[in-house]
Amino acid sequence: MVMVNLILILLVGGVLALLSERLDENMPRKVALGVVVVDLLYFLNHLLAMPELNQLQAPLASDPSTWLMHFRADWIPAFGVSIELALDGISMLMVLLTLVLGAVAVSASWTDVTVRRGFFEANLLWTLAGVLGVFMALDLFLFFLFWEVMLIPMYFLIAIWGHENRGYAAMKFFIFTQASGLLMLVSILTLVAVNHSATGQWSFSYFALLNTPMAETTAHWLMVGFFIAFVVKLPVFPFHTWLPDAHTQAPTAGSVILAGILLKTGAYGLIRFAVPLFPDAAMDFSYVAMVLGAAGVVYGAVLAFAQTDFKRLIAYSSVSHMGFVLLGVYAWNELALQGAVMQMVAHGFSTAALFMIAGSLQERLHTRDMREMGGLWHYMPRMGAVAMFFVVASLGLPGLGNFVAEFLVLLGLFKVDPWMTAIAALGLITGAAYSLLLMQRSFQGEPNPKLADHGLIDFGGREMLTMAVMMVALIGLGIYPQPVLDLAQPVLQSLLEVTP
Amino acid sequence: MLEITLFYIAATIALVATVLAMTRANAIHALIYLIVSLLAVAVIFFLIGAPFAAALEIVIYAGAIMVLFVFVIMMLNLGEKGDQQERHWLQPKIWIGPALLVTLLFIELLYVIARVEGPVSVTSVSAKEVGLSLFGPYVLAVEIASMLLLAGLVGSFHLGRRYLDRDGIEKEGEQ
Amino acid sequence: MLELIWLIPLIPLCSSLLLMLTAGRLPRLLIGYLGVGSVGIAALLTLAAGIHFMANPEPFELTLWTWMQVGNFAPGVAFYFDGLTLVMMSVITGVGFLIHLFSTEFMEKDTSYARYFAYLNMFVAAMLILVMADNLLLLYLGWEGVGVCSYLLVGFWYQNSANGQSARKAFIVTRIGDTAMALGLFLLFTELGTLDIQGMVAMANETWQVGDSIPLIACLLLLGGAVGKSAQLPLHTWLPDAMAGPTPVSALIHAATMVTAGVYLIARTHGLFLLAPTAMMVVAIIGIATSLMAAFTALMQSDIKRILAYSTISQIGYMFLALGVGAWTAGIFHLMTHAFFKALLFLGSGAIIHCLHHEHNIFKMGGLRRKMPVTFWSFMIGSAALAALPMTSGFFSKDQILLEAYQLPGMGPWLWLGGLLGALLTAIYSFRLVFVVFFGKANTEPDRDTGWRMAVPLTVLCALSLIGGYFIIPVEAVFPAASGEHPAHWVEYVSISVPLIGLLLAYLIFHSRQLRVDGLVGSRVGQLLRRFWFSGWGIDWLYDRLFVRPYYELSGMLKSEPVDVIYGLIVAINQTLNQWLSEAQTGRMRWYIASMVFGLVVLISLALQISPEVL
Amino acid sequence: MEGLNVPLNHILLVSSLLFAIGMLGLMIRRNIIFILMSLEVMLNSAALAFVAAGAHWGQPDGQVVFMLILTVAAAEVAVGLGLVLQVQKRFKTLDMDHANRMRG
Repeated sequence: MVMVNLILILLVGGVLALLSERLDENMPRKVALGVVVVDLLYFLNHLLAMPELNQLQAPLASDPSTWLMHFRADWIPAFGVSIELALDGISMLMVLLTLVLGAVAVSASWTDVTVRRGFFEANLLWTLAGVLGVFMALDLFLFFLFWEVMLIPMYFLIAIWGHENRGYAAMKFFIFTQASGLLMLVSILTLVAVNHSATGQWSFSYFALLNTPMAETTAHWLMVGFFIAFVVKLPVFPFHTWLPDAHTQAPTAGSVILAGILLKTGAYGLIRFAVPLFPDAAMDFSYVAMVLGAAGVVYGAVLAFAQTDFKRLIAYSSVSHMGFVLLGVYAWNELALQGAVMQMVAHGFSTAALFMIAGSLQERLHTRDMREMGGLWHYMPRMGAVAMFFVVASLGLPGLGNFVAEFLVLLGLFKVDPWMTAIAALGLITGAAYSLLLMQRSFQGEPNPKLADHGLIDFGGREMLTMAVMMVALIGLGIYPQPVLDLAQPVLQSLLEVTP
Repeated sequence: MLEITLFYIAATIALVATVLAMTRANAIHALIYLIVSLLAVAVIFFLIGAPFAAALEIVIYAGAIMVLFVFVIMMLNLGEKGDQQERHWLQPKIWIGPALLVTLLFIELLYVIARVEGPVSVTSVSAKEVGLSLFGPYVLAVEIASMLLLAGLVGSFHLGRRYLDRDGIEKEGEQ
Repeated sequence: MLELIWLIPLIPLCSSLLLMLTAGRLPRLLIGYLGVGSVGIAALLTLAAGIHFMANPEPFELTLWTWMQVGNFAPGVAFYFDGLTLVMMSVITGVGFLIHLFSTEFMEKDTSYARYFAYLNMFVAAMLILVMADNLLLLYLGWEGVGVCSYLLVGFWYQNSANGQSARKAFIVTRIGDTAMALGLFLLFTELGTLDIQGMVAMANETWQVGDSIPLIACLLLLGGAVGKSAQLPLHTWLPDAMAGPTPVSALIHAATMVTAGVYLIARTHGLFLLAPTAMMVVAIIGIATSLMAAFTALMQSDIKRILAYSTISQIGYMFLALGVGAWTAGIFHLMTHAFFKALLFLGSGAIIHCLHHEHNIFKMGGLRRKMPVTFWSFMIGSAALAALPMTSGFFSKDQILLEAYQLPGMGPWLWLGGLLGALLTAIYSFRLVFVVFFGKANTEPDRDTGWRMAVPLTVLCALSLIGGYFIIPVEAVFPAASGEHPAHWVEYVSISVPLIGLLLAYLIFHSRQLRVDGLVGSRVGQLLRRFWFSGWGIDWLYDRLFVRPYYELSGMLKSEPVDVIYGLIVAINQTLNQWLSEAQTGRMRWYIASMVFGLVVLISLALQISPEVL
Repeated sequence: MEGLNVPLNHILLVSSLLFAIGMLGLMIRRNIIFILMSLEVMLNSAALAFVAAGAHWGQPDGQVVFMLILTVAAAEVAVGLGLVLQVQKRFKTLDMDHANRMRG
């Protein structure tokens, strides 16, 4: 029931935020922040009360009670649809990440939203609710429902509060995700039908659908359906083209949520569904997936280098970083998978922070074009230092979370395919190239005298606090990642046993 | 034998009258031809043993419905200008395409009809029988028809009233 | 006592964090005390640890915590302390302290005083972690950490885009090497199952035979990292540009410590390199080739810092040569002495630049001998040591390298000859610098002489450069013992005399002008060679054409997102279809009816075709 | 009264000819009044076919459907003529080609 409450708090909170605009137009953001923080505290409170957290056991696919939490209630019994939510180490990490970044996102949009604030915060909270649902749902029907729930408010966020080209970006985002979601729906329905013909029972439950016996070709096609849905979200070359547009045009909070959390649902889906449901097919497919991952790493980095738009550069860097996640998942050994999980968390923080900086710059300069920036460090040293921190984090400086992630992925991948590792490692070099270029073009170089007219204000207390949270998180992950690794380890262990 | 001859005469009249109705420029002329055509069809109904249908055809179709048309045409007050406009629209080149399509459809219908054999029944079907089956197996259809008529009533009232309120009456008032 | 060595990197790190968090709000004096004092305490602690270690020279390991544990991959945040570590730590903290002290005067007018010391302290911390690391992953952390600090410090004066350009070049070029090194780490872990240096080397010796291909590949990958960091061929191009940073930074990072990290890495993993003689040979050849290339280039430069930068590249080439021929101790010894005299030279040049309003061109200087006596003597002693004149510290270390190179069977004498040529050139270019800058007629007036905060470090470093050769570094337990044989005496005499000849030549050409080389230089071949050497053998130009421009072009070409073209095509097809279909929506009822009739015709025809019996 | 021996397919032939003429009228006329008339012709032809078929089998169903068609025609004409008035008011013409707001 805790899990249902987590989602309900956000859904109801969204309605409250919407209504609170009538009281006072500054009210919605306070309500939204309060709701997210309450949700986070509520979750933490339950986690701390859980005795199992000290000695995690591997969550077995055959026995839901071995999971940290499990909830099940009938919904449409005739078709075997139920409200089934469950939590294991990885989903717990993702839920925590979602709630923390949710609070960050509300803070990020504290001042830059001026119209229809109530509806804005409501959409933000509903997206978060959808994401939480995706991370916890273990009924495939419910999972698909949440998959759509997180999409539609996000569409509104981009389409209503986005920047100059928002209509195009929002529509592109919507069509890509929707079309790929359709493929997943077809796969889910077929899988359920196959399971029905094998067992004679209708069930959408993850636990029932694991180990569904099916023909090899069927498994391949169904796996591809899931795979495409998830890699479009991830996104992976060549399905990534929605991302630069959506990220660039979205309002700051939208970008933070998109890059920080929504992309991770794709990775989570791969780990949770695409591979375990079709282990043999996925393993046959792994080489293709790894080639796509490595291509994405390099391609994203090269394109990021060419960009002049601050946000677009970060967006392409996300493509590059998510390539590592795909490599990690399909290398499918403990090192690489731990790396992938780590990358999901660390990238969530580093990119969210960079998008926040981009948003702050846009708010102050009314442009994202780096050709019109330069020397901003001179005017805003605090922001410059913070930007420098996250830039070196994103280029994988050891001692910060992203390094641990990328190193583990590549180390695990090396066992599987050294040459692929060498290609993916090019991403480290090209990553340095675009990251430093970002820094050079915006914060370094000759101060542009025109900029001084904008009355540039450096980061204040609220912004520094938000940034500090993420900086501490990244340093923590970089120096002592063990808690995260320990949380994910039992899950990965039981997942690894699924495959031959 | 007389009846068969009568049938063919009625059929010929119906067809010719319909063709004329379709090609007139003046709406009232066309309407008169249409009434002729309907009366001819009523004759056919009578001849093939459906006297009740024939009666309804004359009373409702040729009577009530056509009178509606007359009223509306009167209300619109088309006049000579409308006739010229119609003649202008009825140029032969417009006919070619539709005629081809209709011919095709007609040939196909012929192909289907050609396989139907046998004469129509010698016994006529009385109004009583029709009434029995209307309020027997078809009672639901009757209900639906009544709903349809109600909808038509409301709809035509709604559409017509506004016309009279804002346009018709005011204009007449001004005049 | 040794349990506390973790404090040594922690103190500068804390000082750095403190300086960053206060963001320059502290008074300048306090900033200075913090920046210099933290490194000073680290130096004292190192000294204490050294004394302790000398009394009981046993390698010491200290694990603070397990960094991450995934399966059998469990690198710790762990330190390893032995003679080699001690030498490196002494150089870093000792020379580092002097340079910090020097900086307080050099940077006193700079607005970003606190930022400077924050970066510099961070660098010291990272470098200490690098040399103290027990496993290659932690070493990699220090390795990248110093890289970032170097980036930050080279681009310290960020308002000039050229500095940013140099900083990025430095970082990216070294990153290429680092990536190779990371691949080496992956290979070693995959094959041996551990990254702990000692355990790994022991395991490697059990697993592999001398001459196996896997250790060769692993060594070459590690060498990639070393070459990048130590600015050796082919990844040396970043170092001359890195001189854009403040001069004390050049002294600390780009002369004394960071650039020798590659040497340290190879020395640290020498157990691995011994398994791959081919890799050792590659190291030696890279060393000698770099050494000569850089020496020729240094001969042509006119920017005082670029001369010293190429000289650094050249001297590190000697260290690589030493490592390649198995003269481990000599290599590390040269590392140490080089740190002394090169820091001295850089600080000296810093003093000149400081007092001459940021003038870099040596031909605009001259006659500074009387006006800046401390600097003059520093330069004299530093150049003497650099040129390896007898009895200076450079003499002992370089002589050792050349002798051991001579003894290498096969290639040995050739390497020795190359080394000799390099030594000759070194003597010429270093005294060219001295004669041009300090003798002759004065072209500019210094507005002041050095203050005590500059003079003290210079004096101390002078002393170290002179007597450093008599130090005995405690590394005999770390490296396998040298053969102990001595080559024929004439070899030694030649080695001693070559730098003297170089000094004489420099005197004749650049001071007394008795030896006229104008004709030689003025000839067409001479001009060509001059330009070729001046540009650093055109390597920058080559890389620009081979890598940089194609990369820019590639990314420029891809910028418009070619993948989107495919999706654009799908969209275009849909839009065209949409247009066609909406053409059909004419809004004319007759058209709609006609199309309905058409559809009816088609449907009936189909029905007749498919199942005539139904109709 | 005695029925007669008209072949069924002759009646159907008449019916389909009427239908074809009605449809032709539908396609060539622009005036909405004529369009409605054409529709009446078509409905009537269909009714004829139903009645003929009912007579063929001697069943009342044909006439029942005829009555249903009648109601449809009545409702359609009522609403249709109401629309005619509206079209006349809004577009000042009865030409349906002018009422093309549904153009795609």
